[in-house]
Amino acid sequence: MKKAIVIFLLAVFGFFLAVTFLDPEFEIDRNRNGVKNVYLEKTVSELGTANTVTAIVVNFRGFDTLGEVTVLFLAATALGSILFKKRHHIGDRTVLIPASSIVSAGAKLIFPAIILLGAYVFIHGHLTPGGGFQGGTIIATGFLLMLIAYRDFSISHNILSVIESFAGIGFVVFGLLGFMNGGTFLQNFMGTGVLNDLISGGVIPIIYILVGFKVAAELTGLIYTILHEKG
Amino acid sequence: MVLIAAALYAVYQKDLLYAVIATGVISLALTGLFLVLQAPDVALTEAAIGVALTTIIFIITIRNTVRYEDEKDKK
Amino acid sequence: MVGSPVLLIAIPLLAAFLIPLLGMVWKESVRIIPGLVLAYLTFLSASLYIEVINTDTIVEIIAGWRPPWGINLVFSPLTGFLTTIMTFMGFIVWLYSYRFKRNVEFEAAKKYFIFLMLLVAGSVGIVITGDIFNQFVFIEIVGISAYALTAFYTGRDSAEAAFKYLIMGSLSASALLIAIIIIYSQLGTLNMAQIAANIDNMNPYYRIIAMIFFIIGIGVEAEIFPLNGWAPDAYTEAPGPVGGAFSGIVAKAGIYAMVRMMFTLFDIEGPMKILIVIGLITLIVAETSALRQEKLKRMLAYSSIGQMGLVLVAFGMGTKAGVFAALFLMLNHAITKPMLFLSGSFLTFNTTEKYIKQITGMAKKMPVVSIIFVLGALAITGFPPFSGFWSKMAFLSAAADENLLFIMATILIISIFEVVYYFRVINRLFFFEYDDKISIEPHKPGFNGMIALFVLAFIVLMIGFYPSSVTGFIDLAADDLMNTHQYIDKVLQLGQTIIQ
Amino acid sequence: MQECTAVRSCNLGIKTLYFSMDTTELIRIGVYGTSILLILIGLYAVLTKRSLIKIIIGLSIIDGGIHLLLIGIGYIKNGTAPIFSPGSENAVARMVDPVPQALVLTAIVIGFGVTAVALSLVIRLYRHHNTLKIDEIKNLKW
Repeated sequence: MKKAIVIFLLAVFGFFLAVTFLDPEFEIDRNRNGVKNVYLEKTVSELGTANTVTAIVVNFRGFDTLGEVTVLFLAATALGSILFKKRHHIGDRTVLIPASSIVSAGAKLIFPAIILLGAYVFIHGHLTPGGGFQGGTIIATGFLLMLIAYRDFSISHNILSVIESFAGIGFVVFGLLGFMNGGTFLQNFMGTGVLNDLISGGVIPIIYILVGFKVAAELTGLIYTILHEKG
Repeated sequence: MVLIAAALYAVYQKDLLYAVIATGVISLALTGLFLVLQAPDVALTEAAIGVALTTIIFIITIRNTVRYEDEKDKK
Repeated sequence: MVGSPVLLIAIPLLAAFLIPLLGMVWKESVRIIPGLVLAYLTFLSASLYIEVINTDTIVEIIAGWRPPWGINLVFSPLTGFLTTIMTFMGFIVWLYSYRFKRNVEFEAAKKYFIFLMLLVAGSVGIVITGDIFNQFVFIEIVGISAYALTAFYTGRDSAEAAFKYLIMGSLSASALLIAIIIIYSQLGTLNMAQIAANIDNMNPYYRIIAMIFFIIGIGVEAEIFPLNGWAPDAYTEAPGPVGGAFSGIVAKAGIYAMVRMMFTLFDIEGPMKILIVIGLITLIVAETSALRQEKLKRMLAYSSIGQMGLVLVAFGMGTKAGVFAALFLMLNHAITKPMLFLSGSFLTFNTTEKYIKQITGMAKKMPVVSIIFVLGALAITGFPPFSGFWSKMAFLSAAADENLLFIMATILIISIFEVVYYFRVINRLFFFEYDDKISIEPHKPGFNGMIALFVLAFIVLMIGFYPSSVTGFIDLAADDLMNTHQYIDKVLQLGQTIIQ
Repeated sequence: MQECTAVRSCNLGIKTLYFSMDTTELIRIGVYGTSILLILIGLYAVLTKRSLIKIIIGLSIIDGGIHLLLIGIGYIKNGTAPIFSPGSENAVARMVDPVPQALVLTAIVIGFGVTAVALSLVIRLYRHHNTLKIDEIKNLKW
């Protein structure tokens, strides 16, 4: 009975969504005075960045990114707080079966490659697809692999939190530097350089690298916390 | 189509572990679709977060709790 | 120029990232720094507010891009008014909970203060931002801190309350995102002023759909009727001061977002009626539920929801007088309800259940706290000469101007309900003998907590006896909200004058 | 008679609509339809399932649907990725809209944070109640 009501409600809801999005008129003249054309034009001429998405994430809408990094920080902190126990002993990861030697040997081989790939992705974030988030998450998956493959592989929680603090502080400080040099928060106050050079785009690569470190540290810490949790 | 099938499977599967893996498959299919729709940045993020990390934390949670939706289904 | 609105966001975030580092070196710093930050924020927003009133609205641009393209922050008489209240209440809550878990658990205390600070920062962000996606991000910041604060105590049913809150919160965030998608796909912009300027070009059908999703999306924070199932549980299970923070800060931010959306973004006639209907339903359901509650905090939570409904009704009238009354109600509620939560939390300090009957006869043991509680109850039910009286008067006169007799009658009946359930508590508090069996061990309130309570009580009395000290500010804020065109012009003009 | 013509014209309308659809239109409807279905399936799971983990799976399915929707509105016919390379500085007109992509990046990370918090709450609930069934957990009712 309850399921029938739910299905009926969903049908109504879905009908409205479908009428909205599947309507052919939905697409008409939506590019008339959008902001995207300006973004696309200014990205090369004023920021010297090849990747428009990066430019938007870091510069045009950099404030969102700051908020988002804060969300991750909060999630990592909240996880620690929610799973907090009085007798806080670091349990070993008994929940996972020990990995076979193939996995552990393979992990050892792949781990540096994943870290390198992640670093490459976030250093070249302003030129090619990718950037801080992507690189950071790739690095976190690398650590995840090591955590699964080796039961005694451990990362110091203090080092992780130092890295994430410094990266976060760096982000805000760069924003405030922009505030002092250019008049607005997160202003791009350095020279933009030549398009497609590695060192170009002003503060964008720097901020994105900081974001990368922060995301990597936070995701690794998050997984580490939840992995050491015994039910 | 893969997406819808995987989503339905995820919802109807009683074994939570398979349901979680189906969620991972949804993410994987979304990654492919993002690439087709010319969004490489998003595809990279979705691949790392959706496929790897989310699946892993779900699996850890299931390991910590129960594996079946209905406790009676335990084999 | 004292500072800039952007510091209101940047400083708390900087401090939040800094606290884990400093906590390794000096443990007491995790308590002191949030206090300093919140005090600074209060000072900054108050001084900015005065400057805004004397000169003109500040529109802060970020990353050097003009408003339609970059994100902008708007610090106007309205947002400044709300920001000042919020940061001040944040400071009071910090003051009250300074000794929280002192010398017991360092990690827990550290996290508690980080969450509290970011809760305030996120709420301020919701209010001052001028961009809908940015608002979404801030709503998520507030949301995650609120879930974590709700689940803070490990012993009780807090995890359930938090889980319920989380499910509703993330469903509504999805709805908000769908609304943002519809708006962006139609107008190609995310900036509030530009959306407001172009909203007439949008197909009316999509406009209504987007508006419904917006209401669902924001309704959870604003505690409106079908979406407030989380609120009583969360208020009950969260640590005492946090209930005060939720009602004083988060609910205000939610109401602001809702009202900004209704008045500025979707400037059409129908929605105002919707606001009145939603508000009335919320009011009636919440106040009748409050009558039945056995637990003190739960009763306060339902009363808080009811007040939010009242505020929405006042906004829904759509006239200048209505908006004035609504803002006045918000101010009073923001001060009085945390006062009730904080003093009530002292009264029920040594119990885990927080039943009303457990505070029988406590007035003899804790006279000062009890008197402050009574003061709060009188103020919120609208007894002269306390602050609540003036706001209820403003509300009734606004309703009378519009000839909304039904609403007036409802409000008067609801007020009787309020009187009944608050007096039930007061009666137990004062006129019953202290009984060892039912009542609990009284707790000696801490020094900092008493200061916080005294400050709040002083403000309540001051507004009560000299309402003219605040009405001027509220008047300006109401003007600011009513004047949509001015808002659009100010933001977009900046876009034309500053050349990148 | 009247009714018949109405039906016929209606049929005609559908037919013209059908024939006027080219492949982009199909892609568009496919993408939107898939995402709407994903949202609905997720919502169904959230509303009816009794297992907490299933509810969270539903939430993440909804998230996926919304991300797809957001990318879908940015797509234009024969678009290219919004990345410039030397010699193609004039390709602006053919690029897909980068703004939704940036928004999706943000939304994905936020969604992951929320999922992690939700799962940790589940672990704690399990620790207290030793079950994940929603009926057996007191006062967690809709």
